[in-house]
Amino acid sequence: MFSIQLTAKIENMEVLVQSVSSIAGKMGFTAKRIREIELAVEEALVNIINYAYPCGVGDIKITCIQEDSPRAFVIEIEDTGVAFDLLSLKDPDISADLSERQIGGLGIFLIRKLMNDVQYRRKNNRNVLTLVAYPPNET
Amino acid sequence: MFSIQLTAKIENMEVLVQSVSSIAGKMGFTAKRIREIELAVEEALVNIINYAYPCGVGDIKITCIQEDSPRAFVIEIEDTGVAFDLLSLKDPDISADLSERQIGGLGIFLIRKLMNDVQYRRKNNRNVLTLVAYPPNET
Amino acid sequence: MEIVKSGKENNLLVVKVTGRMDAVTAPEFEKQLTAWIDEGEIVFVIDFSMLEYISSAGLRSILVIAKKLKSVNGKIFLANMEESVNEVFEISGFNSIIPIFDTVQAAVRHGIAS
Amino acid sequence: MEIVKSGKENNLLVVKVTGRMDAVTAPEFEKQLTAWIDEGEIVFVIDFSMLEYISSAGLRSILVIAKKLKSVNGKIFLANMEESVNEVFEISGFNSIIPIFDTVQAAVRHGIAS
Ligand SMILES: Nc1ncnc2c1ncn2[C@@H]1O[C@H](COP(=O)(O)OP(=O)(O)O)[C@@H](O)[C@H]1O
Ligand SMILES: Nc1ncnc2c1ncn2[C@@H]1O[C@H](COP(=O)(O)OP(=O)(O)O)[C@@H](O)[C@H]1O
Repeated sequence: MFSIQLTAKIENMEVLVQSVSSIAGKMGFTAKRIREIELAVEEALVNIINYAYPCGVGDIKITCIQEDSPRAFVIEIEDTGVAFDLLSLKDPDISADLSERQIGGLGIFLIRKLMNDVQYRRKNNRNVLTLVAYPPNET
Repeated sequence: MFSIQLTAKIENMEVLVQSVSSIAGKMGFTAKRIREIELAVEEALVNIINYAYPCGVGDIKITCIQEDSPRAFVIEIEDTGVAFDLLSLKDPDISADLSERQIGGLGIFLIRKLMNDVQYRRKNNRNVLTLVAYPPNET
Repeated sequence: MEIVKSGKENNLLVVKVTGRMDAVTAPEFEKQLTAWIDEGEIVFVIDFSMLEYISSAGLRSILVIAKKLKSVNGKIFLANMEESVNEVFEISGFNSIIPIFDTVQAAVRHGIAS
Repeated sequence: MEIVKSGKENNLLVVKVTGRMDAVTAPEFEKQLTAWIDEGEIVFVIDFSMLEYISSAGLRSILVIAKKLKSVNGKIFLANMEESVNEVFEISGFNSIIPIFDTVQAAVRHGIAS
């Protein structure tokens, strides 16, 4: 298990994302899959930075857990900002044409499409977002 | 046209709702339909009071418009709080049983079910929610 | 809103709610019912004959209480709703997760038998 | 991120974007393209051969620009994306709202003909 906590500022994003991807590297994910995990984590972090703390600053805490049976890479992203359940949002209509296509909503959509599983819970005034990726089978 | 603007506080709710329903009364809605309109407006106002101004206070502005051809009662509810498009939310799963049933999301669901039409737009830093009810045919 | 104990049959508590269950008052309902649950009451019949109005905040409180009761093997039954209140229960699908009866008597009979 | 004019054919402007289009840099893209549109450019080929990374913020800016161009009867074509960038376009359905070409040449040919 690995855990890191930093102020929710754009300057801290790279450190946070890099810490996740270095652990993903150890779990045997392909370079492509690591890029996808990075993108999903970045989208979640950007949202916390942009929306979770409208009245000031707060922290982001990331915990990475390597689970066995079934093998899973679990990333927990926590904040103490406004309650927000990303699973309550509709998917954007990706078949809409240019003039009908709505702006926004793609960050959460990418998270859901790129991760194998996404969960949300509210726990003592904290938002806990859980992103799960299944590593390739060991042979 | 009628317009009223007040601080987004629970104490002002009754005045705001009453002003809408007194106009609805003049448009020939039944008592039942007026109660439904009141409920939808109240849900929208509670959300603005609870969520739109996390860092302080702001205003709610309500404009009622009586349209002809087709006859429509149009209620515009504006705030200058955080951007929020209620149409981006999934409907709650109303067939879930007690243990699976999620808490929350019913306010917006009621608004959508009770009104004949619901629109949202963002206009110069303001959220503009438009609720439409069709009055009974005049005979 | 007013919440009063209006009767007790065996282990079943009848509670009468008067007025409005809205964003302001629903938390009181939740708090009072939670207090009674903490005192050991686990079967409730809620008499809604005098409930004039319910909003999503009222539904939310009822759901919270129903879930709490389920976790202690308790039960909640609703009775005697006005038509406008009943409409809100129907739209939100609450009529299929919480048993609703036409009269307090029917709810009590059912509550004691169950 | 770096955005440079890398060519002009007839009324078509070729723009090369290098680096990352993310929450920090995408607004620059939007601002620069908007400035060029305001100067009267309305047909763009964006050379993404050196684009390493795109996030939803990048997609958002591209959509804003594409809508802006549509409103002035302009056009935007994308060319030469890396596989990882292309994947993001596919997932989000952007490949069906904005024409994407394998090479800048193909995009330019198409842009001039259209
Ligand atoms: N952590 C958060 N806290 C509060 N609101 C959020 C959060 N993340 C996202 N949102 C809301 O969800 C919407 C959709 O987010 P997203 O899919 O990332 O797209 P975008 O940010 O481009 O609109 C945002 O516009 C915002 O209103
Ligand atoms: N005006 C608003 N501004 C920001 N967020 C809002 C607003 N209205 C609603 N929300 C968000 O949408 C969610 C669903 O609202 P609603 O359906 O009224 O149910 P509830 O308030 O019981 O959760 C809220 O929990 C809140 O996160």
